[in-house]
Amino acid sequence: MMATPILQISGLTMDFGGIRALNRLDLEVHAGEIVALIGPNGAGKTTFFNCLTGIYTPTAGEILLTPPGSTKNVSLKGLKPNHVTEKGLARTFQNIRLFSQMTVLENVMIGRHCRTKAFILGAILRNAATRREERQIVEMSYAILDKVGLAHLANEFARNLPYGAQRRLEIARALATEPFLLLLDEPAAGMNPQETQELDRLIKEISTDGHSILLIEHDMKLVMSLSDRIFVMDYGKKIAQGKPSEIRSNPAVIKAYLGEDVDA
Amino acid sequence: MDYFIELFCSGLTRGAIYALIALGYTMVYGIIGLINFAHGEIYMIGAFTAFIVATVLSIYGFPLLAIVILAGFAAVIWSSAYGYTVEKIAYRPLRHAPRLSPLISAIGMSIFLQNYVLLAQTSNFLPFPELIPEFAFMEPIAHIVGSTDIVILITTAVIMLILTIVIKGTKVGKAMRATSQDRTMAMLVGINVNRIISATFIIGSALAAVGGLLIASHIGQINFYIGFLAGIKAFTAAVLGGIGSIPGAVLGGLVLGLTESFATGYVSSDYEDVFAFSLLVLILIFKPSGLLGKAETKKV
Amino acid sequence: MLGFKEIKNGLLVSLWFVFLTFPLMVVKVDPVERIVRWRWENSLYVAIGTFAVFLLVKIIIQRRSRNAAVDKEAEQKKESFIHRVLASPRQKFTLIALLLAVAIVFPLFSSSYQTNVMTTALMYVVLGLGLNIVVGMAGLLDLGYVAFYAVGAYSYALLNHHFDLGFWAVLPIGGGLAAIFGILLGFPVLRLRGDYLAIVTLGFGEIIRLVLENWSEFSKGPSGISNISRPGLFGIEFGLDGAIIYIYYLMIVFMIVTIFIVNRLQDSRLGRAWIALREDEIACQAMGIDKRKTKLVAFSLGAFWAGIIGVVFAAKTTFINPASFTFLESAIILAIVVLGGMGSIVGVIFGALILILLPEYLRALSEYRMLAFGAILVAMMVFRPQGLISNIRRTYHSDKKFPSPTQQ
Amino acid sequence: MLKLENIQAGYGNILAIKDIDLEINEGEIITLIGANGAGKSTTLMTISGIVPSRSGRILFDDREIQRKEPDEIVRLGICQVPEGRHIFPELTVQENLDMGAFLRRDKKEIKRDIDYVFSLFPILAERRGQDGGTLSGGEQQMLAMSRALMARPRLLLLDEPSMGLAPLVIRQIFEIIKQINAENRTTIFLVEQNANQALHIAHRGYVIENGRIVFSGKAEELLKNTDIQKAYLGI
Amino acid sequence: ADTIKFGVAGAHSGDLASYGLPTVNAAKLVIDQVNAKGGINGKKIELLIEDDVCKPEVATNTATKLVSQGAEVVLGHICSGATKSALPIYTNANILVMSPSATNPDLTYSGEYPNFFRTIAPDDMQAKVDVDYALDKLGHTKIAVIHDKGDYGKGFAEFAKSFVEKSGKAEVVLFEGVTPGAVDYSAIVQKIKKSGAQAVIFGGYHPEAAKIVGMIKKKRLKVDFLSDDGVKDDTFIKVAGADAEGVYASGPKDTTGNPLSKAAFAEHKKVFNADAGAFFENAYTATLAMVNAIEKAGSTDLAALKKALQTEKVDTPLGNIYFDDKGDAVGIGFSVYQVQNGAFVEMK
Ligand SMILES: Nc1ncnc2c1ncn2[C@@H]1O[C@H](COP(=O)(O)OP(=O)(O)OP(=O)(O)O)[C@@H](O)[C@H]1O
Ligand SMILES: Nc1ncnc2c1ncn2[C@@H]1O[C@H](COP(=O)(O)OP(=O)(O)OP(=O)(O)O)[C@@H](O)[C@H]1O
Ligand SMILES: CC(C)C[C@H](N)C(=O)O
Ligand SMILES: [Mg+2]
Ligand SMILES: [Mg+2]
Repeated sequence: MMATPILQISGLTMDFGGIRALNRLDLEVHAGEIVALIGPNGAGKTTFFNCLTGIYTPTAGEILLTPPGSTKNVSLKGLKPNHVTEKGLARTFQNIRLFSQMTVLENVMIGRHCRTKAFILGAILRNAATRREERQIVEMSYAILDKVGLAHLANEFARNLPYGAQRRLEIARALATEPFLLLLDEPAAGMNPQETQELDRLIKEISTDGHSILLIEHDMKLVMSLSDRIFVMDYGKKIAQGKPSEIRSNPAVIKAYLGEDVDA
Repeated sequence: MDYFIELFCSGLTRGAIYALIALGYTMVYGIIGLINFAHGEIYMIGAFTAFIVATVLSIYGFPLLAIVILAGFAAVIWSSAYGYTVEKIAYRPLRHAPRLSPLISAIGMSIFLQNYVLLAQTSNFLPFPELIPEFAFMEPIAHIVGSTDIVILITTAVIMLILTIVIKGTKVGKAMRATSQDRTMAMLVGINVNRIISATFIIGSALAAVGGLLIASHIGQINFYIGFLAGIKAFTAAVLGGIGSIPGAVLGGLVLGLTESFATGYVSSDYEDVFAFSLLVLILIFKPSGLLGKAETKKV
Repeated sequence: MLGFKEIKNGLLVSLWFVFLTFPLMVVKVDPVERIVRWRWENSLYVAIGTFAVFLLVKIIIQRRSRNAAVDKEAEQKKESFIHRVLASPRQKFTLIALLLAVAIVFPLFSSSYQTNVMTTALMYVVLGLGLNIVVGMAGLLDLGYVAFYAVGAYSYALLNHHFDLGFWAVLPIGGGLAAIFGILLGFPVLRLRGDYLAIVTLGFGEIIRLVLENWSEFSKGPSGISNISRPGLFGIEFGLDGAIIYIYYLMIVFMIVTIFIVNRLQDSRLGRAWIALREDEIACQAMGIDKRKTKLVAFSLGAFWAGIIGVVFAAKTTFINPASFTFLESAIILAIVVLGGMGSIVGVIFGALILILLPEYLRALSEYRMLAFGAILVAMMVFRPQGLISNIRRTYHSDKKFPSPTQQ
Repeated sequence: MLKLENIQAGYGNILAIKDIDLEINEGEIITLIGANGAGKSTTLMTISGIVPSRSGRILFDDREIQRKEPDEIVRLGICQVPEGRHIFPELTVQENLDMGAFLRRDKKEIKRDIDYVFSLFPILAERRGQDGGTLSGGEQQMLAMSRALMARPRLLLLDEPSMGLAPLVIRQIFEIIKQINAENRTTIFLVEQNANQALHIAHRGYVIENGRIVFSGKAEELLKNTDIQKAYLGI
Repeated sequence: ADTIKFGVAGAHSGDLASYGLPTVNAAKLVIDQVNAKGGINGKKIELLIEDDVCKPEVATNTATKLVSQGAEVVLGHICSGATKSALPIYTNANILVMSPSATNPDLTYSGEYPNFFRTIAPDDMQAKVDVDYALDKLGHTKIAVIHDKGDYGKGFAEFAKSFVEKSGKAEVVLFEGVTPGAVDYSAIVQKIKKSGAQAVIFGGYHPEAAKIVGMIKKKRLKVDFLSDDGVKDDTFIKVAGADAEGVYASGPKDTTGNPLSKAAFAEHKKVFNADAGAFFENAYTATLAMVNAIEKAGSTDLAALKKALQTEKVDTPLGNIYFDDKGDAVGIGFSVYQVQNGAFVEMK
């Protein structure tokens, strides 16, 4: 399969003062794939996400996004975060950033913001179109919550949710923006093994729904079970890439990241 | 050129005055993130205490040096006591409240203290005794800089240096910064957060008292309302310099003072405040966290 | 109930206050006649007063914690009485109808002073609701809100003075101009966060006031504009008493319209975006919300209401000068929002009524009026830090039912 | 050394822990496991005095500490690595470590300890002058752990110390826990999602469910218990 | 009613309280005396004291409150702005209003406020006195006009400027406002120096005046300083101390020789154990004038009161006065004073 990748990164570099957090990184993601990004702490994985989503402007390099089924690509470099999201990229955060004073449902409804239109007049007049739109937002949000297993908590405040549920809510909120590429930053952190298994199932489901996924994770069991391909980073550089089985036995990866005798 | 130097010196004095009050503002803001609108009133109370003590002593015939020292001492003691008490009554119960609640409490405190002094003393202006004599050796340049100006400038510089060293270098200073950044964690490393906050208020209020004494003796008069405008200006200076930063407060004060002075001198004093605030807006647009404030670290 | 320990503490506290108030309360000097008066009796008053207040506060706190411990349930019910009423549509409408009836007959039974004061309170309700959009919902701390109020007031005053335009003609102009000023202010300050925004808005408020004060050719400077026409109705002019009542009803209508609109805004896509923006800007942008646009809309909508009420203000007092638009005014409006409970419409209404009516009814205390006002402001924040009435968010329901998954 | 008797605590109207009884002896490694939201972090915060206990007693060396201020509790030798790391974002790595040693006065020893933690986590030495807030998630976790070590606690409360760390480092962390327990006789109270590994280094364990201790025993027993295997070990 | 209700309105709190509170004291003193003597025509007088903070919007509430409470005459308001917003309410209720301090010319000149009287001279009159003195008596040709940006100070300064310009004898080299309450006035003083002015005419109040003259001394500047009756106040001399020496200020014709004035101040000292403060004499005078008018008119009917005020002369601390048909007091002559040896001395 040599279809054009939906995401194509070349030479991406990010400097913070003296620190080079990303060093000429190349990477691509194809439609329908689950790709994992692993590497030691401080390797630059989160920084990479931040560059993709417009939170940082990379020092150098190019980020090209090609919506599936299209041949025209757009550059994400220098776009504001909200425009990146509009283009079809959504993310979760390593340190959970939910709207804690809002309900679970409202969190997801916020995700619908960039795909809906009603504005001041719509809000005040509450005309038929607006009402229809609101209806759709609610229904769709409920459907997404149902998928991640939080529909019964829809009217809870987000801050009152257990940690694992908050992680899933982050995913739900990102899904609501209808991304074709979903970026997950350590979704299993702080989850117990049981919850991690549920997460495994959830991510597979999302993938079969047609979303491509780029995943940062330190839980090797999850990474090995989910990913089609794995990229390994260290000190801002790519040190390896390949199928899970290849990575598992790659000596460089073992040395820098996994350590001997992986129990995954 | 002479005119320029004259305006420059005027601006410096004015700026140093703002800086003196801004230091306390910025410290309190730095530690609990509160725009302490009552800080101007603490300054006013310091000035009043100094006024009362100095006048009483001079009536009883004390020598000038003794008056200055005792009045300064009393001003510092009582201002600190007020600062401490205000924090305890009006802000401490609001530690876990929404962010803006202490702000309103501070505004209430400010109104209360103004009227308290109005009722306990008088609404009239009172003459503040001249505590800093005109030094004879200054006479040749007295038409440009006076003795009080010099004393104010030196005091501000010294206080800034000491404070910077304290905050950057000492344990207490580090504890202050730690408390301001993460109160829970500060407790977890063994910092008595309440004590550190009280200490901050006490230091800030003591500075306000020193400011009150010097400024009042520079202007020569006080009443219960002098804290309001001084407070607003000091707040502006603190923000201009980067709120929470000690050298920033001084720099902010000076920039503000100089701007007003030059605006008066070369344009019109009608619009000096307009210039001051426009400069503030302009600087914040290009440096959103003030001149010496740390840029926000945006790590997600 | 109050043990020995409390008494001892009370004594210590009053001792501390005696010390604290010593120079200001006891000593009074006349610097010219060079006389010192020692008013020792004041120390006694302070001691007794502090002791009494201390015990009172202790009793209140004890009561509270005991109630909380004994029957938390009951406490909770009482707490949320208003919430419950609002939650049930029938009770809600009964209550609203009742309040409306009271509001309508109010001027018939009270003096024009009472009506006048109530009108002022209503104006502040609307101002509070407007600022609530900016501060309460969008989380942008605005200390210069009064600037927009001034824009509205001067629009009417000047247009009325120079071109003899009527109240109703200027009403939308005033609101619109204020909204434009809101956008003008919004543009440069969007990058600022939190309290940096606060000082810039404060500065902006001052700039507007200073320009009005100094640019005499334009605004008539500090001596202000007098003889502004009172509002008419289809060409009917009212006498003074008639006008007072007319403006009162006008404000009732304005308030209802505002509540209606603000309520709808809050429960809309835009309202959700504001609240999300308040919670976490970065996450918000990552969800595809345009930060600039959303903030600008909040600013200009908030300003719009201030402008509208500014027009009413000019028409009501018939005289305006820059002295009415000081920082303290912004502070009071902000206090209304915070005291009421950030983001809560019902809260803002209560906040405005309390903070505006309070100083009027405190007139009985004559010179102690503002002292008491300051103290009450502090006390209310201390005892209800989260505001009088917390916001209740609308809950949404789906047509489909989603049962909770069975616990394993 | 530490004993909790009928401890209740919570936030506002929520009672997050209801009736916790547990006991930690000097020199032990104890682990507390439980599902998300079971009340583990709340338990630790209650011990540290951040969340006030509503009833019950906490005894440390047979003295009641449940009414003490958090800083006094730290002074007694109880330190915590809290959930979510809580790095001082605008203090540098070095200053964060200094804060860990806030109550200590032995300058020389402090210096030695700093060298020691840098040897444990070399990346921190590289980042020494960087602001804590800009560290990567894992680096922050290492810093949080190091900071607590700087206090030389007698009882160390660890709340999910392995969260967000690379596999290699996780193993290292568990080694360190074992090591400081063995060498300095530091008592450890460990909360972990990674229950399997936690139980492997612990002497005893407690299981918490909905704010109540539902099971306790030797670590090996817990590892063998099928209910626990199913619920918490993912086996 | 069995009492006559006498309203007193003005700033009793806030930053302008010091201009409003002395009026309350003056009213209390006069009314107590009247009541001690058995009241007016057998009726005691009751004071209704209301604060307006000098804010127009509060003043309307104050006014409606006074009207609702049945006030029959009102002493106040203190600030011109507040007065202007309150007057329509009193006009509507046919209530006599007399201000001790509102100096804006429009209040009497415009003819829009038929029920308004005052015991203070309007801004333009004072400005004229000051300007004439500076140009004719002192012979200055370069004048700096400074004001405090307030309605009183700026109004006065604008008149002063126009009088100087109209005279053709001198030029205005500087016209500027200073920010009241500012911590330091050295920049404006340097600017005065640069302008080469020989005299400063200042419109505003004594606190700012004291600061400016202090700074002028500090900067070793030699100019004459002339000001208005906001400065012709003993507090000015107290606050400015030695710096006050030589300052000119216009004010009502010499009152120090007036026994009524002496008595009023003595009475104040006795009752309140403090100095009187700004506009005390004006307020005392206004109260006396109103009481006298009520007595002469035999009622509080507006028309009757107006007539009494305009025809019946009354002895007051400010002299033997009556009112013209616009509402300004006649008989309060204006002259210029200079501070000499710590007291205002009338310049003949
Ligand atoms: N704003 C910043 N300023 C300075 N340095 C930064 C900044 N952001 C990140 N860094 C540095 O860049 C490096 C990469 O950080 P990043 O967060 O991308 O790591 P990561 O791969 O996500 O690690 P982890 O798995 O621990 O989350 C780190 O060493 C970090 O200290
Ligand atoms: N600050 C807070 N305010 C309100 N409720 C809280 C707060 N912190 C925790 N809770 C609630 O208290 C309960 C116990 O939470 P706690 O954090 O102790 O659980 P935990 O066992 O540590 O879970 P996790 O594995 O997710 O860390 C949960 O229901 C949680 O929602
Ligand atoms: C007290 C002062 C502010 C009054 C001033 N004379 C005026 O006309 O407004
Ligand atoms: Mg990361
Ligand atoms: Mg936890």
